[in-house]
Amino acid sequence: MKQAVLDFMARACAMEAEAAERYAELAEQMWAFHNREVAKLFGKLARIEGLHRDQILEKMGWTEAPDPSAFRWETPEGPETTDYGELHYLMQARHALELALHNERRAAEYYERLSEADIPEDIRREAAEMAEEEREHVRLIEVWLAKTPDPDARWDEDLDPPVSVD
Amino acid sequence: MTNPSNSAATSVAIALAGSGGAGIMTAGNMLLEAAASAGYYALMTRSSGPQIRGGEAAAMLRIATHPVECMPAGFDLLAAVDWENVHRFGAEIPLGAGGLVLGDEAEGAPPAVFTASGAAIAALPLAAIARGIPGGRPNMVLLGLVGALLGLPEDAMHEAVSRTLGKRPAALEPSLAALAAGRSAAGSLQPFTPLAPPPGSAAGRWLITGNEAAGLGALQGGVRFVAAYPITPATEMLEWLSPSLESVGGVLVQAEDELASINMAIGASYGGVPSLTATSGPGLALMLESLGLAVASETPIVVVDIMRVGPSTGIPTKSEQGDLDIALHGLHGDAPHLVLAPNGVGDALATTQWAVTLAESLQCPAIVLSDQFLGQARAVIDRPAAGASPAARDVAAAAAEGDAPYRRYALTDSGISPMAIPGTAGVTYTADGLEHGERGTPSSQFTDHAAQLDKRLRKLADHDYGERWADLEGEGDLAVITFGSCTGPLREALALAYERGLAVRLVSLRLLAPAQPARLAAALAGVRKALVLEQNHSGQLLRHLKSSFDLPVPLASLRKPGGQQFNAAEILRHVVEWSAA
Amino acid sequence: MTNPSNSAATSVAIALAGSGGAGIMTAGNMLLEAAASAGYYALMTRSSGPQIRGGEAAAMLRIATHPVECMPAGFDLLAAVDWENVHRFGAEIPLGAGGLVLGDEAEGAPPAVFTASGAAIAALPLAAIARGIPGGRPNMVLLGLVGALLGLPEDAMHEAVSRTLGKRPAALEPSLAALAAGRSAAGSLQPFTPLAPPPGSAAGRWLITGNEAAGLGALQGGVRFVAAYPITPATEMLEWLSPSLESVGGVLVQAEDELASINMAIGASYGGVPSLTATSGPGLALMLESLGLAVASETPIVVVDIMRVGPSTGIPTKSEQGDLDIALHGLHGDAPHLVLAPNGVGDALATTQWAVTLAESLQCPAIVLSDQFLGQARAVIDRPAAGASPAARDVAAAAAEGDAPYRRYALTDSGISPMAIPGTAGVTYTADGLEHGERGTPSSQFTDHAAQLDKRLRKLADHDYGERWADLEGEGDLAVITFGSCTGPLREALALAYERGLAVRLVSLRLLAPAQPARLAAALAGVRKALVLEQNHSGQLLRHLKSSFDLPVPLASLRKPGGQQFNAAEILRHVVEWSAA
Amino acid sequence: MIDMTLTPAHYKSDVKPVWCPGCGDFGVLNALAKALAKLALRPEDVAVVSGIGCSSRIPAYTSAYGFHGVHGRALAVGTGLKVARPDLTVVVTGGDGDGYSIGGNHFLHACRRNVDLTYIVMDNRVYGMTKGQPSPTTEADWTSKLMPQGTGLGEIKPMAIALAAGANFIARGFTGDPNGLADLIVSAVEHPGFSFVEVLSPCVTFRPEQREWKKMVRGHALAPAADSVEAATRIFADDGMNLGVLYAGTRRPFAPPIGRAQRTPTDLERRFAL
Amino acid sequence: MIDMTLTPAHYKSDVKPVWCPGCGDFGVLNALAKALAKLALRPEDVAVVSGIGCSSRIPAYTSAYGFHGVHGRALAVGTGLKVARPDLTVVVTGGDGDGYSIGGNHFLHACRRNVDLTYIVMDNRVYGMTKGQPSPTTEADWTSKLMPQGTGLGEIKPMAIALAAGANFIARGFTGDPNGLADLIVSAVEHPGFSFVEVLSPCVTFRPEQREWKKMVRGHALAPAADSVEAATRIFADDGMNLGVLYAGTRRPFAPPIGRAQRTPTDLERRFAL
Ligand SMILES: Cc1ncc(C[n+]2csc(CCOP(=O)(O)OP(=O)(O)O)c2C)c(N)n1
Ligand SMILES: Cc1ncc(C[n+]2csc(CCOP(=O)(O)OP(=O)(O)O)c2C)c(N)n1
Ligand code: SF4
Ligand code: SF4
Ligand SMILES: [Mg+2]
Ligand SMILES: [Mg+2]
Repeated sequence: MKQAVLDFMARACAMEAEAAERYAELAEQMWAFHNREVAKLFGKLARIEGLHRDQILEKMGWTEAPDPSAFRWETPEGPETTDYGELHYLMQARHALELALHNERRAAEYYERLSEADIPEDIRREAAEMAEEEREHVRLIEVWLAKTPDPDARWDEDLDPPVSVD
Repeated sequence: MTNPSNSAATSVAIALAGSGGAGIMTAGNMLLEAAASAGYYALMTRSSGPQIRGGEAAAMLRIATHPVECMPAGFDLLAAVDWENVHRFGAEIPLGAGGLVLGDEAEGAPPAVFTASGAAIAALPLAAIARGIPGGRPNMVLLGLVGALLGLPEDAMHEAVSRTLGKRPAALEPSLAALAAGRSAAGSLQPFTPLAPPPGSAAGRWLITGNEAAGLGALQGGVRFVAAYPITPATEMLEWLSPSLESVGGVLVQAEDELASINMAIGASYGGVPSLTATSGPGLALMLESLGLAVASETPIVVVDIMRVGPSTGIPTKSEQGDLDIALHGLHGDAPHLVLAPNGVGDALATTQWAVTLAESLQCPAIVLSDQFLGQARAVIDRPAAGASPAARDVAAAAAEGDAPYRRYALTDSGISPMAIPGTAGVTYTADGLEHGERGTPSSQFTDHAAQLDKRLRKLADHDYGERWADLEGEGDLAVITFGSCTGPLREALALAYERGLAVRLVSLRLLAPAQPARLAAALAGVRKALVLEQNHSGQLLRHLKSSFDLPVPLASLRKPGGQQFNAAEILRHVVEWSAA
Repeated sequence: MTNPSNSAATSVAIALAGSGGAGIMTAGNMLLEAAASAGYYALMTRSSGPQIRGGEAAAMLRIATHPVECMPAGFDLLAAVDWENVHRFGAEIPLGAGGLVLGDEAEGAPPAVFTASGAAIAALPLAAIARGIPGGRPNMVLLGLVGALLGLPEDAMHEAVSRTLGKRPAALEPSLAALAAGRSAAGSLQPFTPLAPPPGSAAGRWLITGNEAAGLGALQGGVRFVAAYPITPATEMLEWLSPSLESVGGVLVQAEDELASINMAIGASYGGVPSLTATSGPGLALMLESLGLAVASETPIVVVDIMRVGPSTGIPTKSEQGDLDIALHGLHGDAPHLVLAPNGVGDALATTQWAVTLAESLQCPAIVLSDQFLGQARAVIDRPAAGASPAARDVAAAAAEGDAPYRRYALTDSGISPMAIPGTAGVTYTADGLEHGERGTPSSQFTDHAAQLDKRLRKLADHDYGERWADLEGEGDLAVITFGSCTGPLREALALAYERGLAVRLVSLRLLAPAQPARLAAALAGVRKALVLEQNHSGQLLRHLKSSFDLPVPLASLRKPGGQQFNAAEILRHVVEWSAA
Repeated sequence: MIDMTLTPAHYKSDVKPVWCPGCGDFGVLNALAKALAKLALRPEDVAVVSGIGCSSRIPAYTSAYGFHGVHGRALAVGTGLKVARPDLTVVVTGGDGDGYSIGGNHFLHACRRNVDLTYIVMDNRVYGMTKGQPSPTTEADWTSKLMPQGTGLGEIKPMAIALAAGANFIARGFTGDPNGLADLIVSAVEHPGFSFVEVLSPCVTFRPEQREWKKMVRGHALAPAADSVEAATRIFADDGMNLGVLYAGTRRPFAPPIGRAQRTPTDLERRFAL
Repeated sequence: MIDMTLTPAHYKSDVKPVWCPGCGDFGVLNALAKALAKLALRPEDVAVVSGIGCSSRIPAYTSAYGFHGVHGRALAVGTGLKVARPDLTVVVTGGDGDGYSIGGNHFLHACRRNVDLTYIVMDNRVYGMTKGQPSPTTEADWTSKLMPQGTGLGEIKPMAIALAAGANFIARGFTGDPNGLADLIVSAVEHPGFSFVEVLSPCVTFRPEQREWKKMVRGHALAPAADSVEAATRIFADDGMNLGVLYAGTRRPFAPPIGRAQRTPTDLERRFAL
């Protein structure tokens, strides 16, 4: 395989790994805050992204994903990575899914743009394939979303005062 | 239920619990207010997990037909919306044998730590009920349920919820509906011993925290300047004081640190305005050098220390009586000053007010030792008695040319020398932390030093502190000596002992320094032996009594570290053992 | 002269005085060095007016055939170049009845405060003699005179002057000429009781101040990092340490304030380097919060407090034992730590060294209470005994993967848990001032708090401190208990009492905390009553003994504030009275 | 010695953060781990020191050595540690309250002293841990329980103060860009002397409006000036949202020699022997 | 009320200064007395507050009210006094050690808080009172017993820090020119908000070389900038010898209302009544 393609696949793998890692981290945060529903959902998303990462690993015959922090993106982090700042301890499934949808769309767009870019054909092919997979994720999440009720109007209302742990 | 018969209880202890954001604290407050307006006495404390927000939370309430100042040894009811990490409160919410643990069906079995005592278990579909009401929340269902179990009047519950949510109609209606749904669901439960009828109406009573009471006492005492730096658990006192001071013509300055707060307060007091700062152990530690300055320069100042678990950062959210040592002896050199301690939520008012009065009239710093329990507990109490009269500083009059030069630190008989307030003509002087002669001019003469030390000691030692120095209750040839928040459970324990035929005197020291050995000896006349009760590890009160009181009776010690309040049963057990020893 | 016969004195006390710039301190130091090299023991203290520079000055010396640790009740000789403001030293330089006051003819009569005692008066034309020597100074004439009166060998005097001025030949020659002129002028005076022959040669003796001794002790103990902020009277210790540390591979950082110094020292110690800071009362007050951190995080650290008169700024240049309270009890929460006090200039070495060793092995802070007298007194002493062995911190070894996780705060039997030093693999941890579990993770559980409090107390309580905890001297059924710089005059007083047939034991506590009640009780076995001797106003040691020792004997108190050291005669008088009471 | 490659995950501990989900400090932890991995430092050769505050909880969340001291004194602890142990990499961390309010004096003097350490301040313009009081960087009109009318005081400009006090490296990062922040931290650690990294780190609980910061920051808006006058002109006119390195100076770090003994303490006794 | 004209002599007390003859602080006392006379303030309406140091002895030498507090805390005392008693004229005084070393944090925050008081620092680049240790303004190579090799640290620039921290009026005077200094003090007192006057005040005892300052200072070299960016450019390039007003800003002073009661404490009880 050409170095350029190798590089591309490494980048894709890192992107998936970073997304998976972040979801896992967010799931932990939600567990710590007893938000079971969202915690489970983030856990599930972590597994999905992990699978995607593993697929690439398998395809490439690699054993370990490259360190995501070795790569740079136009966005602050990988296009599929959830921003820490988007979280809320009272967030509901719908919020989490919307975040996931946003991520998958960004990922799909990223690959789509590559698949249309003026770059070596083999990379474009790989990118198109990835884009399709991300679109698949988008559809999947859209299905989930359709089944998920809207958060109630007062979802982020916590009448309890914050505590001081000093 | 302290009433073991099945009729009605004179005191019930309830804990509401659940994970963060479930509105447990709010429900607890509503329950407290409902009980209050229904005519009961009550007390509420809170606990929560290490998370800033959204961690597990518990509201612990005791509702009774008589004033209550502590939680009992066992809770009668633990009601939770979920069990997420609620087991962490195991030590704080011991269930009585006849207790009931109530949860949501869908949440599974309650943690073993609560049911091991043999408490009954009940479950209802709280969340499901709530889901049945658009915008309904499980905490409100639970609240309705608990209100019904306790037999609190429906309108009192209704009113409490309405008062809290009144400004948010979107939240109010579903909440009331959930409340009602909870109330009707109660029917399906085993009968629970309800509260005995309330002891009269709420009129004349107050609902207040110790931190608020201390703040109000400060204002009543004349404080019009506060400088402080936020610290748990003193922050609420400051947050209450800030707008309150403004409304009475005073001001609160948020300082950059505690070194600044104490010195700002000293500056304001030097300017003639009674001043205060509030903090907790770590902050008090930073103020000591300047407290010495207040002693030497004879500047009145009050420091309220809401004690928390130490040493160092310790456990900021838990109570301990571990700052007695530092409050008494933390200043370098010989620096006599005042140390006082409120012994109840309501007493925080009168004691803080008294501290201001004493500091002002004796021109020296006063440290008020409250603690996290007293400060953050919210209680229904009888209207507190009026405190001491407001600050009366002995002020120097303007002097004209030809008058003898003003002697700021004159060696008066009482030790108190009239203090000139800036703006007054003819009596300008420089206040000094350097040792000085009578005019304030620095002196390194042994004689001046000895004279000023004598003066500063004399003014405190010779003052007549009247009857407020301690609360003395009961009779008998045994006594328990304590201070601060140990007083509440001790009072209850000794009442129980008395019922059992064991008469023990209660001595709760409000004025800890200067020590009043003669008064205490008199209070202990006829006493065979005394037990010293306090909440710290090293027996700080015991040491104080030994070092500065020369009491004629043998002293035993009952103490434990902070993090877990004493309860009456625990004290009773020890007192009974000790009395027999 | 303690020797009342007219033959020769075994101890002579001399004060040199004069206005600023007259070179009194220099002359005093030369006299001290001459006495030292002539084979005498000696002690010198200093006093001066409030001016930063050029104020009146006095050098007070005692030269003897035996080690001396205090000034006597009366001086034998006051020699002054002028009388400008010298009367201010009246209280500090009491003249013995057989004393001599020597001045310059041209300066008129000496102040009444010195002659009221009936001392003899003599005058010589000091300034005029000096004027006769180009570049000559009255202080050198005076020095020559005094040396001659005392019978100090000419070459010893010559050598002392040469050593000081050696590098400035322009000053040396006239000084030696003036010295010689003074010496010959002595002939015209009434004979003065000279010193008895010296007790052997100077070899093996040291000339040192308490501050230098403490600094050397710190280095011997292993200290290689010091951070400090200048403050009288600790500055000289730091000034000695700065270059000395560098030469032994350590470093001294001048911090921005005391909050920084203590925390820098804590940081360095956390890094594995034994660390120290030195200060005085006001600085110690600022360090308390962080001392609590050292207790909770179990970081070894030594703080040397050179006590001065308090409270507040007090009298920076005078000695007092007023910081015992703050050293023992100034930390918030229950915070067990070490407090030690040297009881002599030389002992400052061993005690500081021991403090380092203890702090390191017990992983906690140690406060060393020296004072201005001990710190700034310059004495000829026998070579100090070797101190404790150097620091031995129990250090955690590197761990490999698979090992059990490192528990920094493991609940060991001894209470001491091996400490990982940064750089060691596999045992990283976070030191914390928050209450924590064994691994150091913050915990607000009562059980963790109680366990860690027990551990931190246990490691101090169970340690075997050996024989150093106190100096025990003498026999009899009476005892005087003291600490620090009161020990010197007490020792002398009790020797005199013994001569008079009154046997009294001396107990000088070196380890003040943790209290050693069993040891002290044993030391007092057979004692009928004890007197507590200390230099402060409120009886801080007395209170400590009462609160923490439960002694089986009645305690009386002998104390006075700082600013004026006790002398042996004064103590003797009180001891005699008390023994009879 | 250690052969395996250290990834960011190696620098995180198993202690669960108490931070609120959404808190900016997660991103700082992430960036710090990334930076340490890039620097290929062994965890045991790094010490993370802090004071008290939400942000100051960070040491225990790393796998490095940590010191969680008292409020406001982190820089002093870090200074002592680095001077005594120059072989360690010392990173001091904390909040705007810890660093600029109670710790202000140590901040001034750490800038001046120029010890070779890195100071990361998670600025959320509020005291998070004590439940929302204004800090020295809080806007004058931000209201809270303690200051119901707002402080009425101008915010301080920490970077300007750092410059005036002599800091050798001054940068601003944003927690929403952990990669960019990691790069800044790498540069800060690598730059000799005292390096100051101000991090905009939202407090979603008490300052939820700070979620908007991600739209307001300007990446790479600051370019390093080596001249303090130039840097001053720039920073005095700055609105607080420009990211990047403001200043990279060349002052010699304060690193007194330690461990180089020419004498033993016993040698020193000779000075006192007669 | 008082009719007679107040001359500078009225502002001096009968306490004899302990200062060394030649000490720069005499000139500051002189200038302060002159300034108060020009301002025609009654001595009893003025309070002079200080910390500890030679320079901090000044309050007792004036006939005004004085407060000689502890080391480093003068600005906090002065702040409390002025906020509580806005009718008084508060002048805070002290040395470079007191103000910039131990008192550095209060300096920062006093600048920021902008209470209407005047802060006069007698900068002699040394700790005079404790016998000659380096202060934060001491030159890196100045040797002393405590720092035999010098500090090796760059001096801080107090005026730059004051500017960065938000001081509203910043000036530099020289004690050798008491009249010029008196004028600066008059302007400082008259300018609303926090006014900072740095005074070059030689310590003839520990820094005799500072006697040369009189040849080095440049009178009227600074002209007031109202723009902080401009002032910053100027001060970052300053060598410390230019006299005059650097900056005169227009920030509103911090003066919370006091003494205007709308309620009594008893009214507040109602909040708790059931
Ligand atoms: C001496 C002392 N004073 C006050 C406190 C209380 N306190 C703890 S954290 C804190 C402020 C934290 O603010 P910041 O540093 O901005 O951290 P954040 O929580 O916002 O991350 C305060 C005032 C304390 N622990 N110690
Ligand atoms: C808490 C504390 N630390 C240290 C000291 C000792 N001390 C007194 S004055 C001073 C420095 C004075 O320097 P500066 O403020 O420049 O005044 P100057 O004497 O030079 O006028 C120090 C360190 C003290 N009094 N209190
Ligand atoms: S309170 Fe604010 S700063 Fe603290 S953890 Fe929560 S979001 Fe972060
Ligand atoms: S030591 Fe210096 S600052 Fe102090 S009075 Fe003397 S000349 Fe002035
Ligand atoms: Mg903050
Ligand atoms: Mg100075």
